[in-house]
Amino acid sequence: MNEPIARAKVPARSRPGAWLDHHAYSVVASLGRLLRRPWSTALTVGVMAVALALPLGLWLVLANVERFAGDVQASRQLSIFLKQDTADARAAELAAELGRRADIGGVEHRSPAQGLEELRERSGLDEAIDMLGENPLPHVLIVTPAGDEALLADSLRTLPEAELVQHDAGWRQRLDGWLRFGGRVAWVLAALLGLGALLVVGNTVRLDIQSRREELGVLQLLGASDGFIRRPFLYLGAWYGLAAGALALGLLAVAGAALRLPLADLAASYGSGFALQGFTPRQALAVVAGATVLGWLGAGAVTGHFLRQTRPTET
Amino acid sequence: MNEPIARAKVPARSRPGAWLDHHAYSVVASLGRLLRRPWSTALTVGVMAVALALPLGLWLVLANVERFAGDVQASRQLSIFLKQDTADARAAELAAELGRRADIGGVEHRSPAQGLEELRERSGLDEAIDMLGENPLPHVLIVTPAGDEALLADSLRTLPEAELVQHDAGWRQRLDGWLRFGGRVAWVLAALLGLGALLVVGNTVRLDIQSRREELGVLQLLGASDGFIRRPFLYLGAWYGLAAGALALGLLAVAGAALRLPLADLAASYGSGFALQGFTPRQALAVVAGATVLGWLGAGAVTGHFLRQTRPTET
Amino acid sequence: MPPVLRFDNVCKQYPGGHVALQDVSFSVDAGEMLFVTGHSGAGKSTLLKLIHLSERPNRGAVLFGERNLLKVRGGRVALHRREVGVVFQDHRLLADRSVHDNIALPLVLRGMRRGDAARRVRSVLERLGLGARGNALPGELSAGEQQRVGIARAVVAEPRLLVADEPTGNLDPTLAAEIMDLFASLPEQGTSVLVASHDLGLVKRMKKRVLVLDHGQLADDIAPEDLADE
Amino acid sequence: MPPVLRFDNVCKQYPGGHVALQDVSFSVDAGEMLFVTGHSGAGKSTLLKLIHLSERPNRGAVLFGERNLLKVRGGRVALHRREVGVVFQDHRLLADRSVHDNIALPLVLRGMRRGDAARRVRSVLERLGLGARGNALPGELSAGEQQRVGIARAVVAEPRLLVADEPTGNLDPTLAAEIMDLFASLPEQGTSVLVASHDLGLVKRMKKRVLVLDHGQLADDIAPEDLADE
Ligand SMILES: Nc1ncnc2c1ncn2[C@@H]1O[C@H](COP(=O)(O)OP(=O)(O)OP(=O)(O)O)[C@@H](O)[C@H]1O
Ligand SMILES: Nc1ncnc2c1ncn2[C@@H]1O[C@H](COP(=O)(O)OP(=O)(O)OP(=O)(O)O)[C@@H](O)[C@H]1O
Ligand SMILES: [Mg+2]
Ligand SMILES: [Mg+2]
Repeated sequence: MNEPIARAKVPARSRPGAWLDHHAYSVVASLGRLLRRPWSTALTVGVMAVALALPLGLWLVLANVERFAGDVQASRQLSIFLKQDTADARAAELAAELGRRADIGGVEHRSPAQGLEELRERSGLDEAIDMLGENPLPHVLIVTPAGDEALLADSLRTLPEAELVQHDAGWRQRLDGWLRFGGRVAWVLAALLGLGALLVVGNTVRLDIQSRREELGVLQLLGASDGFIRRPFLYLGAWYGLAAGALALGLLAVAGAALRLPLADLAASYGSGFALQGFTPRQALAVVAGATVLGWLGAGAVTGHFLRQTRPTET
Repeated sequence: MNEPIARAKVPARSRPGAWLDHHAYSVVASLGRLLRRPWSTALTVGVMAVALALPLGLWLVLANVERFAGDVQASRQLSIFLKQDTADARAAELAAELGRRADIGGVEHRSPAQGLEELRERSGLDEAIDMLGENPLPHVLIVTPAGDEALLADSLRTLPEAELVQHDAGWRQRLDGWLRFGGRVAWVLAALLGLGALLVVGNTVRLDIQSRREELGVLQLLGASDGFIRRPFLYLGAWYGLAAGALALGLLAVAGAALRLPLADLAASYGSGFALQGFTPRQALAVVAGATVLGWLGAGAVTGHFLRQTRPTET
Repeated sequence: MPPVLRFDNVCKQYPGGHVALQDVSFSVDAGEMLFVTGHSGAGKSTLLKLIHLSERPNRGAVLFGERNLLKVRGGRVALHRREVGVVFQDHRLLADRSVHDNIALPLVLRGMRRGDAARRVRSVLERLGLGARGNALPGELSAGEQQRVGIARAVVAEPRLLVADEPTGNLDPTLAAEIMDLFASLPEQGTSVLVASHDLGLVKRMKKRVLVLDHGQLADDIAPEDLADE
Repeated sequence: MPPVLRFDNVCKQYPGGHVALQDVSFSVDAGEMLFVTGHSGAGKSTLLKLIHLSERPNRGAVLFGERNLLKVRGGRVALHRREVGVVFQDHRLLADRSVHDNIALPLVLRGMRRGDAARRVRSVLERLGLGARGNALPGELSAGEQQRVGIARAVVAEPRLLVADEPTGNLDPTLAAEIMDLFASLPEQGTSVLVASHDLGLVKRMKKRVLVLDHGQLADDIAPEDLADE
């Protein structure tokens, strides 16, 4: 019991490599801590993932709706109703002429017979229309603009054969109403959900720290720097965030799969081949990275708060 | 230092009143514990409230949509197209006759002129219709059924003046598509959110207990029964639930206020006086009571788990 | 009168494989006070833990009166613990309750009325020289004061048996002697007392029966009258 | 050589209003070992807490070498604490790290390589009779073993000053004497030692300078040569 203790000299300050060592150690140790309590880790990650999945899912839905609306917008067309007395041949000729113009993307010619067919479908008055003696409808040219819509409309109105050039204003107003409403709902939900995600991350790390208060106090008493104490929690938060981000993507993928079928049905009833689009690999990576950073920042904020609180000697 | 300690005799077992005493004490003590840490309590309650508000909000939205759809459904009507040769007077007479039938709620007579006007609006082909030489449309009687719709339609088809009795099938199919889609979305979200609410409640109480592990261990060593140990946590969970339920109602009220205006605009564009409906007082009470019970049950489950875990002597 | 406590060939091996007690047998009569001594790690605390059911023996039997502690399970563990007062080596006070509430706990657990409990707690506090500290939190006390709170909590409910693990480790010699006098007065009220202690001076001065543990084995069982000879 | 530690009219009053130290002045020379004694609640732990900055004085100054501890704030608190080894009265071990890792902590905090640290920790463990328990968790040790782990952690990094609060409260007399011998050997390596203890027998046997606290006041400052007279 009387050999001397001393062997290697203890340095007064950390050598530079020690800092890196402790980072590496913290990465592994914090992961180990998570894996040693798999159930409680799963619970925490689950809560965070749900909180993340909801605003992300909302974002996806909005992006898809916008894309869908964009499709519809892009295919919005001008209808030229030709004068009643325009001959079938002249109508076809005019369609071909217009098709060659630079400011026109495409022209579809709908004869009175086709127009009646369409009216029948849109109004649902099939048999009533059958009772019409003769077809009262004019030729219609449906023009897809290549450039500015309003300018084109003005120029088309000068055609001698044109009786009327028309936009579908009522339809547009209604879609805008829905989009405005959807946008408002989205904002309210995003506010709630953003708040939720923030609260969950903060609360989880806070309670985690609270249950290790004593341990942190001992480290402080032994002369651990704030950085040393904070480090394992930062990595803990980052691991939580990483796992939660990945799980959130998984949840969204499952949700997407569940929605794919009814959405395809719905789109088909509009004659559209629209399909739900998920995240690109780059976006998915950004989500996971963002969640990791979020976990890191949340842990940092809460640990900082703890460190400030437990310096009773700073009066 | 040498007076005897004993005064009142210590009973071997609890007297009956002690049980009630401890309940009362637990109610007050758990509330005190919450109020002593207002920030962390606010955080926890906030997380729980958001988790509760989301499924509840979804439920409200669905209830409103269903109510709206119900309105539309109820006003779904049958159109009788009269034969082209029916005189104006006979059409009006028939409308009056039908109006007196028990299985008919009301009859609206739309003359060919009115029909053309409506067609103009619905199809957006205003000026094209102006070009029709004469009005080709028949008289239409729009019948609101009082009883079974299909039976009535069959009986109306036997009228000698009826050319055609019609339901609006395409329109219905489209609404059904939307409702099916909405229902699917709602289920996916409800599953996610229900999971979230459950995880939050469980996790919060779990971490709360974890940070008091030592205290509970001491109580066990002193001979506290499981009930005694569990009680303050049950009330703690109940208080959390109560506060979270109330806060969730508040959040929904705020969200409702934010949505009221754009929704009224939208409804107006459909010519409807539809207004968002929140919870009735009875429903609100049920929500708060449910949240309280949820908090109580969550706390009970987690405390039970802890109690099972910390009986190392049961080998 | 049957013994209050009996150990019958008790063995205790911890999960790690460490054997803490080996074939320990002894019995304690009602109203008896005795000491357990032994080097650090000899198994004193382990022996006491078997009595209040923090640990279970691997072999042998522990009897508390007529009760075989092997058969005390589930909810009856709590009932058993209420009959044994324990002074823990590491105090084990509830950090967020006042000194008064800590000491009142065993009485509350037994369902005593608050008023009665408060009166009794105050009398114990006075007796341990803590009269002025009833409203303090344990963290605001010195270590010796905390130890006395732990002692107060163990004796306040007049248990059938008091087991005290190193109850004077943080007390100065004067206070330690006073605490021992308090313990020595308990058998008059019908409480048997078992004290684990290293403080050989104190143990000898008390002139009570002494059990000596050595690496988990009962090395000696010294009667009070033989104590002077050691 | 300037004193390692100097107290100048130090007063400490706790927030509750309790005055724990009153006008305490003394100084400790480099390489000196001395004891602080006094009744329970006399202020011994408070005095030690002022040295490693767990508490701040209300009046007066504490000087560590040239350093005025009043002016050590923020991040420099941690640096100061690394120069003072502390044995806490309640051990303060990290429950979820092994004995070995607990003892290695001060070395890790100073950035020592793991291999060097491990070798040094093993040597200290041997010296304290804990060679076989390096991989155990603190909860698997007896109280005396835990106390020795706390001592090992305080001495492992060869601090300029060692403050030990009741380091033998859970140790049997033989072990206590060995620990005191260990402490007495530290000044040779340049570590000054300040030990708070109630164990008057032990204190007297060591023949070192003794500070006696009484209700927060420095009642006596006894030189080793005067100790026999007491
Ligand atoms: N939970 C445990 N797991 C493994 N070993 C243990 C455990 N508790 C105690 N031990 C070991 O059992 C032996 C006896 O421990 P015990 O606490 O009974 O000793 P003690 O006589 O009370 O010592 P001290 O005087 O230091 O308190 C010790 O060597 C200790 O390391
Ligand atoms: N945080 C605190 N708040 C209020 N009073 C305190 C606090 N810490 C200690 N005290 C009081 O200060 C006095 C001195 O305490 P201290 O811990 O210094 O005593 P001690 O000499 O170490 O006693 P012991 O030998 O019992 O450990 C005690 O009366 C104690 O009640
Ligand atoms: Mg022990
Ligand atoms: Mg002290």
